[in-house]
Amino acid sequence: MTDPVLTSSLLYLDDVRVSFDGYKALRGLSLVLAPNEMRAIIGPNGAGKTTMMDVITGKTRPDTGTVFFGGSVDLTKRDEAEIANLGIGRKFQKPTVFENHSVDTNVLLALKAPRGAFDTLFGRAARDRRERIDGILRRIRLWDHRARRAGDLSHGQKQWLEIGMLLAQDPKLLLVDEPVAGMTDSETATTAELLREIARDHAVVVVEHDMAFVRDLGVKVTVLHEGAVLAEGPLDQVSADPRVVEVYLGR
Amino acid sequence: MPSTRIVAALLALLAGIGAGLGAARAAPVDDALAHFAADKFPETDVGIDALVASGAPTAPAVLGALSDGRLFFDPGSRKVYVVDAAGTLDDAATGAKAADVTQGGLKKVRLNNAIRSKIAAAVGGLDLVSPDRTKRLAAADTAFAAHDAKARGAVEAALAKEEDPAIKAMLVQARAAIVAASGTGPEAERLDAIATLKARGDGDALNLVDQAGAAPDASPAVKAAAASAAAAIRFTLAVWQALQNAWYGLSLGSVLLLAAIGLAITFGVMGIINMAHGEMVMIGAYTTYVVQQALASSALGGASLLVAVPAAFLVAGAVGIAIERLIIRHLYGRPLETLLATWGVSLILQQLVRTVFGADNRPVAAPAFMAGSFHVGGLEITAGRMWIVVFTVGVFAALQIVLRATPFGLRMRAVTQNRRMASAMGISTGRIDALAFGLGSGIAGIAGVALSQIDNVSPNLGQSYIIDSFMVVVFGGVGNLWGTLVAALSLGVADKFLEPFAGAVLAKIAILVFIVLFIQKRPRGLFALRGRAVEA
Amino acid sequence: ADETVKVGVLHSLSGTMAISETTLKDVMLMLIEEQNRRGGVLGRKLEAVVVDPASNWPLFAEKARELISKDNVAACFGCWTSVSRKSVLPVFKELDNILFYPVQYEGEECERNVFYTGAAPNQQAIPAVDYLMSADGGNVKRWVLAGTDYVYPRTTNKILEAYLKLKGVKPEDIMINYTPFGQSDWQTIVSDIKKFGSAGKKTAVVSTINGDANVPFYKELGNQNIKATDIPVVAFSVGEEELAGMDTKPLVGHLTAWNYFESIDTPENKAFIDKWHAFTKNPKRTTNDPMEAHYIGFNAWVKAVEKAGTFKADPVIDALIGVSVPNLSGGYATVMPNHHITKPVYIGEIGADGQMNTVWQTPGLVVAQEWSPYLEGSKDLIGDWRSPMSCGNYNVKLGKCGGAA
Amino acid sequence: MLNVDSIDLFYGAAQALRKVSLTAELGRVTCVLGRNGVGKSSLLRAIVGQQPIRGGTVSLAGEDVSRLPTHARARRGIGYVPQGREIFPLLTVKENLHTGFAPVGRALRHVPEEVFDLFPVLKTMMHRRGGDLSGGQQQQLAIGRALVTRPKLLVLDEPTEGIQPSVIKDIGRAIDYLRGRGDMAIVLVEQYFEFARDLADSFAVMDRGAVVLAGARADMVEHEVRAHLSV
Amino acid sequence: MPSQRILSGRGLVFLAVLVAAAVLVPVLSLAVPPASPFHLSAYAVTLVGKYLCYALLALALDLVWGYCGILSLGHGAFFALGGYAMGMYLMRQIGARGTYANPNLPDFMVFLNWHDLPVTWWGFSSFTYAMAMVLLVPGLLALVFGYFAFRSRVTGVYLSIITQALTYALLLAFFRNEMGFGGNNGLTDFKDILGFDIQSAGTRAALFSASCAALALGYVVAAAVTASKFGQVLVAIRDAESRTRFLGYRVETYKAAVFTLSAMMAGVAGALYVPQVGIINPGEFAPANSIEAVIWVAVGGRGTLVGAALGAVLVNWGKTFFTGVFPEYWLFLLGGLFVGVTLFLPQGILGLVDRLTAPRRPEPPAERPVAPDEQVLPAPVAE
Ligand SMILES: Nc1ncnc2c1ncn2[C@@H]1O[C@H](COP(=O)(O)OP(=O)(O)OP(=O)(O)O)[C@@H](O)[C@H]1O
Ligand SMILES: Nc1ncnc2c1ncn2[C@@H]1O[C@H](COP(=O)(O)OP(=O)(O)OP(=O)(O)O)[C@@H](O)[C@H]1O
Ligand SMILES: NC(N)=O
Ligand SMILES: [Mg+2]
Ligand SMILES: [Mg+2]
Repeated sequence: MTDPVLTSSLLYLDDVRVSFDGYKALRGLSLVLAPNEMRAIIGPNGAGKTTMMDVITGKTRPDTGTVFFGGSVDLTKRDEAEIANLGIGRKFQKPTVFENHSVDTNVLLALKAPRGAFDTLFGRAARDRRERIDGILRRIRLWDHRARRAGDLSHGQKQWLEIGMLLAQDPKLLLVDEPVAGMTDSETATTAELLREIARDHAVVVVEHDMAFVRDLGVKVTVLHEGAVLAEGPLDQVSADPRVVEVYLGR
Repeated sequence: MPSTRIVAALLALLAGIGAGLGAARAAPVDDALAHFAADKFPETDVGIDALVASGAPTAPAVLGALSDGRLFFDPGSRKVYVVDAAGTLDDAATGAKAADVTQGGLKKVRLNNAIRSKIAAAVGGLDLVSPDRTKRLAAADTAFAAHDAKARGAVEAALAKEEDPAIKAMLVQARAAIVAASGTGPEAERLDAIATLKARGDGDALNLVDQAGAAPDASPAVKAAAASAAAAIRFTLAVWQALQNAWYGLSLGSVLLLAAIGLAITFGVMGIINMAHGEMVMIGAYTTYVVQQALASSALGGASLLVAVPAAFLVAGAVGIAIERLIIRHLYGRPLETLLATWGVSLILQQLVRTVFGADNRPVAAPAFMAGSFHVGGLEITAGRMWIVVFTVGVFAALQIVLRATPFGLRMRAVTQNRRMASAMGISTGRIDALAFGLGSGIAGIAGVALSQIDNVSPNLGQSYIIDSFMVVVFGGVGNLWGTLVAALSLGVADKFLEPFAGAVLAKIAILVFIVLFIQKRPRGLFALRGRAVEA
Repeated sequence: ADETVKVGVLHSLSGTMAISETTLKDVMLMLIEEQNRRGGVLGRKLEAVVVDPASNWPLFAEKARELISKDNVAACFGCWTSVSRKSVLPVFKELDNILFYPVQYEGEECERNVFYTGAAPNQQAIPAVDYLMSADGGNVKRWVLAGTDYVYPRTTNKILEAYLKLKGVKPEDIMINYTPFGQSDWQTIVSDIKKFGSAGKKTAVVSTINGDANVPFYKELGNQNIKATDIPVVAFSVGEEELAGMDTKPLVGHLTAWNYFESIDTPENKAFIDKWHAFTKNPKRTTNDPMEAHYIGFNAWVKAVEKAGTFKADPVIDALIGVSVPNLSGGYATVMPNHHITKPVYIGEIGADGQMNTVWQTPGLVVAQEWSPYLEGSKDLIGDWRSPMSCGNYNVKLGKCGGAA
Repeated sequence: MLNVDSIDLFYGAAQALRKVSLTAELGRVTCVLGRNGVGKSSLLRAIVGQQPIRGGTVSLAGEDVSRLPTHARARRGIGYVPQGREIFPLLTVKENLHTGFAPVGRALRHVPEEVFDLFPVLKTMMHRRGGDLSGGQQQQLAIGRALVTRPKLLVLDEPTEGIQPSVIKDIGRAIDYLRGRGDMAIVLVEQYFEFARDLADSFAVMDRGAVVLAGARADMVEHEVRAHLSV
Repeated sequence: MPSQRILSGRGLVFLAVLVAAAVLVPVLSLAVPPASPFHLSAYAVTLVGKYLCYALLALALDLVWGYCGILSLGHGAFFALGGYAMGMYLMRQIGARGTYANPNLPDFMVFLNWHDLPVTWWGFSSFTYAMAMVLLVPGLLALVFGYFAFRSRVTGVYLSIITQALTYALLLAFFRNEMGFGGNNGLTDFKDILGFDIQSAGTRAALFSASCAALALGYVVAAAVTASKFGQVLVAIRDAESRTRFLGYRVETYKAAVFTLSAMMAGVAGALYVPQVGIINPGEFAPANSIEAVIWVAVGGRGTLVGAALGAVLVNWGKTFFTGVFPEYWLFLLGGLFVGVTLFLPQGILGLVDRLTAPRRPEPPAERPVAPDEQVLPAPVAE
């Protein structure tokens, strides 16, 4: 690994291709993310944004291409649990929580702690754990709902819970798929602030269609289209790109 | 059938071809018949010889009656009578009507397999020159199988007269068989026989060739010819055997498919762990029985199986709909509890059938078109199995059409994938559920019609198929009808290729182990649906 | 009036064995009802206690215990499969009660608390083979021993194999095949039999195939055109009851070996059949061999109770030995010291009407060999429950009784 | 067209709707706004019949449909685009659209052209399984599917969620077009204030299971509404 | 919330009942004279002892099914294997007291003309060895089988069906005399255990108490496991397996661990069952037995542990009662019971108890959300 780009990057995707029964979802996607960088990803529906996250988190194996984490770890050779333990956390586009667990148990399960069967069977609860959980619950405004079954939450509340779980995981790299879908404008602003704060010492990849939110984030934007990068740069620059307007923003 | 045979034999007798039979015409028939009245097998045996030797015109009729169990005797007077097809009594000696005798006081002349074989041989010799083509062919075949040296004269005489090429070929083979089996005769004749048998190329031919080669005075040339012929036949046989196994596998597979196909709907598509599936099959089988009983004496008797198909579909389907409306309906969204409830239903249905019909098996007769077997080259195909294969293909195709090409099929799939949303699309989920469960049950009922032909019609019928059915549906990939098809056929074929050397029990164990291992490789079955749509 | 005396009926009414065993429950009810009409036993009425062990072997043991210790039955009539008998055996020994076991079995057992009213191998299997080897039976030279994969067929075939070899049959002329319970696809096996039988020597099949698997087996024989004149099949587990559930046309001429046929023409049998039809209100219900065994066992028990003057198990067990009661084929069945009974052996041909026509029978009664002389482990054993020996497995070589604790 | 009158709705013992009333008229768009978890989706579920109500009535064109099952309401002309899309995952796009044939007469059993005009991407994906589509594509399919039933009342639950900006504009235009046709009443639940404001003829803001603010478009004062939407 | 108390009030009641039974039953059966109405017959003691073994099996099953969503349709196999290990020990105890008086071979081997004890039987004269096998054989089988299956991500019905295939294959294998485990007849006619007459009232009472103890211990272990964070991960796996993976939990390890634990519990249940019923044979491997065990759990209340045990006892008691009292109609009653429970007691008997004891609790939602493992048809889940 002598490639300087590779070794200095936190996440390195090169020429990743994925196809499903002949349908090409990713066609040579390349992306480099520096440590502690926040990146916004936009692009038309079906561009391959979620698929990209699937590739990074081990859910989907690319047909070809390289995916490296932290400069040397080949993610295509690892499974989901290993990748998660490397420090990659994810919020799913459709909120996915443990429906039969209470809200706070959901957070507890996500909390950074040893994941081994032995650890969870015999491990002792750390003293500060309760506080961490409570802090997160307040932050995502589900404190009042902490004892409820997660399955009974409304759609938006589940979105928040997922964000809370991601915070609890405290990963090195956060992959956030459409965090503000279904949120009100003020919630959206709060979320942007939250992500900016996290980005101070974490790397973050955010996928969103809400341009106001992306603008709030104030970071470099990558535009995907048909499984490859179409444009990259500050939001103002890419939104001025006529190709981006044509396929994505519309007139 | 017997009567035509007798006519043929009679004609042969009258033509005086029965190899010396004519000369002894004056011998006392009564003496011969008296042996039959002794009620002892050795006596009967003697009687047959005596009767044939007597050359009596009634002999064929008497022998026919004997082999059909229609020959009676009066223990007192020791007179022997033939009961003809119409049930009237004829005096066996004269063939005249015996008006003054009634069957009540008579005893049947008993038979055993040795006697049956003897009669067959006696009557068969006569059939070699029957004017009836099929009869001659059968007789030639019998002569081949018996390869009795004593019959050589008759075979050669028939060969001289025969014009039909097929029968002629068969007679040539019969003569070859006699030569090969006897292990005597000139070398050229023996070599000729070996060549004929090699061309025939079946298991019987192999035995005979081996016998020819092993004859004590066989020349080196004969030995070599026999050895090479045997090798050639063995190869042919091995090829046919493989094909035969494939056919057995296919036919077992189609039974598995038929049993599983209804489950592919109630379980595969609807997601109900339907433990009562086997009982729907059983209900279909009992429907077949009832239909057959009801039609036994009517004009439709012969077609009862054809009537049973729709009847079984309706009966099992109706039971299915009733179960769905009364029980399953309350369990959507709780699929595992369907296991519990349908298990209960299965117990109830089994006991219900046991209470109504009794615990023992019910007889279901095979219609004529499903009886017996025929050969295709070295393959033996039994008619019943063949029709089941055909039937299965038909049911499968019909179901595919219903599911893929009708609004009902689409709605059914929509309902089972997302009940609430389907309802919001204006689909009456209750009706679709009931009909779908009814369809699955109805098809299980149809399977019961076919299974009544090869298995016990008993309250336990369903139990013996339920595990295999689940295995097939899951192995093929839940929710995929083609998967069910391929799974059933491949499990059937695999089983039948393993069975000859592993035995039935080990073959079955091997198949189960194979399924366990296979699922490790493909955790969602053979034809797993893939992609985001099915991710869990 | 005195209290009634209870008699246990321990036959499966559900599950796989219900097919065979339900009838035996019915016949017991008939026999008990009839006995009561005659005034009962020792002046007391009998009462049948029917339970359903549901073809579940441990449940047999539980139900046996229930009958004996909860219902206080004086004796039990029950079981069909050997495993069910093995399962209840410890219970009968522990609680010292009597079991009448009415089905042909593999032998190799001789217990004080059990009376074996079915056939031992030498009362069914061996004579059947003898018949087939005879000129009458077709001078069979080649043998297929086909059975369901469990202990009765396996042991019986072991005995037969030893016996055949003793008679000079070469190992290559014996083919042994086992199939699972409920085997329904017989295509391969039947075609193998056909092939085995086409080697030029007269071949017969000795079938120890169990209940359910028989229907598809015979159907396949018919389909593949194997006629009884070509390769006869002699079966030990196919009776009138099983045949009633089959289309018998393709089976005509195949053989069965039993100690009783419904077709046997004796006044006793006729009376029995009439009673049976009246009791079941079904003029078509068939009778079969295990039913006769219960008939004999029950009458022997009644007689022994009367002889002992008590219903207590121990005296009745002792009294049973030597008791002779009529069987249904015009002779007598005697309870021997080995707790088995004497039996005539019949070979019958299956007729189109589902009845057996006797083609051969043993000249006299056959005494059971509970310990097979053809098996190494048992050839030195005898059972005799008379005192002073009082032992089910006396080793004549060692001069002592095995297993006594 | 639609008249929701003072309904109550419970999940177990928890009350999700309190005396909620709402009306929607042909050719007009009624917007429902509110923060997460205030009961917007519950209200729509009550309208389409997926969740039973305790009190009050739901009537459609004057007929009380409160006790009718969901499919019967669909036959009376309610088309529903649920939150979370609820695509039939194993049916193809085409089959998903065809499920909308159930409540319409034989003559109408074809997919109206406007569906493909609005969402051309569907045309290229006709034979792919609905569950394989991307989130936004599924959302488009869900709307198209509802239109196949030729609804008189179209109920949309956050239809812009996860949709790219250009298509949001298309959806806005589509709703505008449908309104313009005048044969359809539209109820739209939306978080996205601008989008709602641009489309609404009338609006209702919900909080904690009750309608706290309602009126015509003219009464829709941004800061008042936003006050209810912020945390 | 996390780290709940291990024993709920209900659990304590359950344990108390078991302890009381373990003490009282021996007293009532041994010290109270048979004439007394309080006397317990050997029949009753053994019968209830058998139910307790079933209860332990149900408990083991509930642990994997109720908490981790592994619907095993082959748990009877582990039960039977434990039973065989015990049966083999008991057979060896017979020694030369068998029918053929052969000191080296069990009877069934003698009459099949075997000469040497198969390797599989070595060591079974030792009680310790046999007890180790009771745990190891089912445990090892479950570990190997489970590890491979879970690693390959076999889930839902696919897993259920291969567990069924497993027990079915074992059934057929054990039927074969060649296997050397007594074929269809299995192992029976035991004489004594640890030197005590297996049929004596004292031994019976002791076995009963041992069953109580095993059930109690099994319950405490299962309750501790489910109350730990491990238990919460299990539930998470049950409800959203792939989501759990994305949080970094090695799902296959968790599943294999709990499956193995459960199999060992089932093995112990089988080992205690055999001396009480007096026979072990391949019938115990019958798939229907395993399905029935699932049904006990469902009847009692899935995911409640106590309910599973209760369900096992109740259904089996019903079976005993019905087969004795209504031999011709008991299947109607039992079948009706199963249907009735599903329709009217959706959370099982314990659900009913909950409803009756806590009437003010909110009603359960009409349609319980379907956990993904229950989804026979794979459900679409997030991108
Ligand atoms: N498992 C799969 N099987 C088949 N097609 C798939 C699969 N996963 C993704 N696709 C296809 O790949 C393309 C990219 O999907 P993806 O979900 O990555 O898009 P996206 O950029 O996240 O879109 P959106 O903004 O709508 O969420 C889509 O056309 C989708 O249908
Ligand atoms: N199935 C359910 N069982 C129990 N409670 C539920 C259920 N669905 C929703 N709730 C609760 O009812 C309340 C209203 O939920 P609803 O889904 O209607 O909110 P919403 O306004 O649509 O929110 P969002 O903007 O997040 O979609 C919430 O508190 C939610 O937690
Ligand atoms: N003893 C028998 N037939 O199993
Ligand atoms: Mg996406
Ligand atoms: Mg909502």
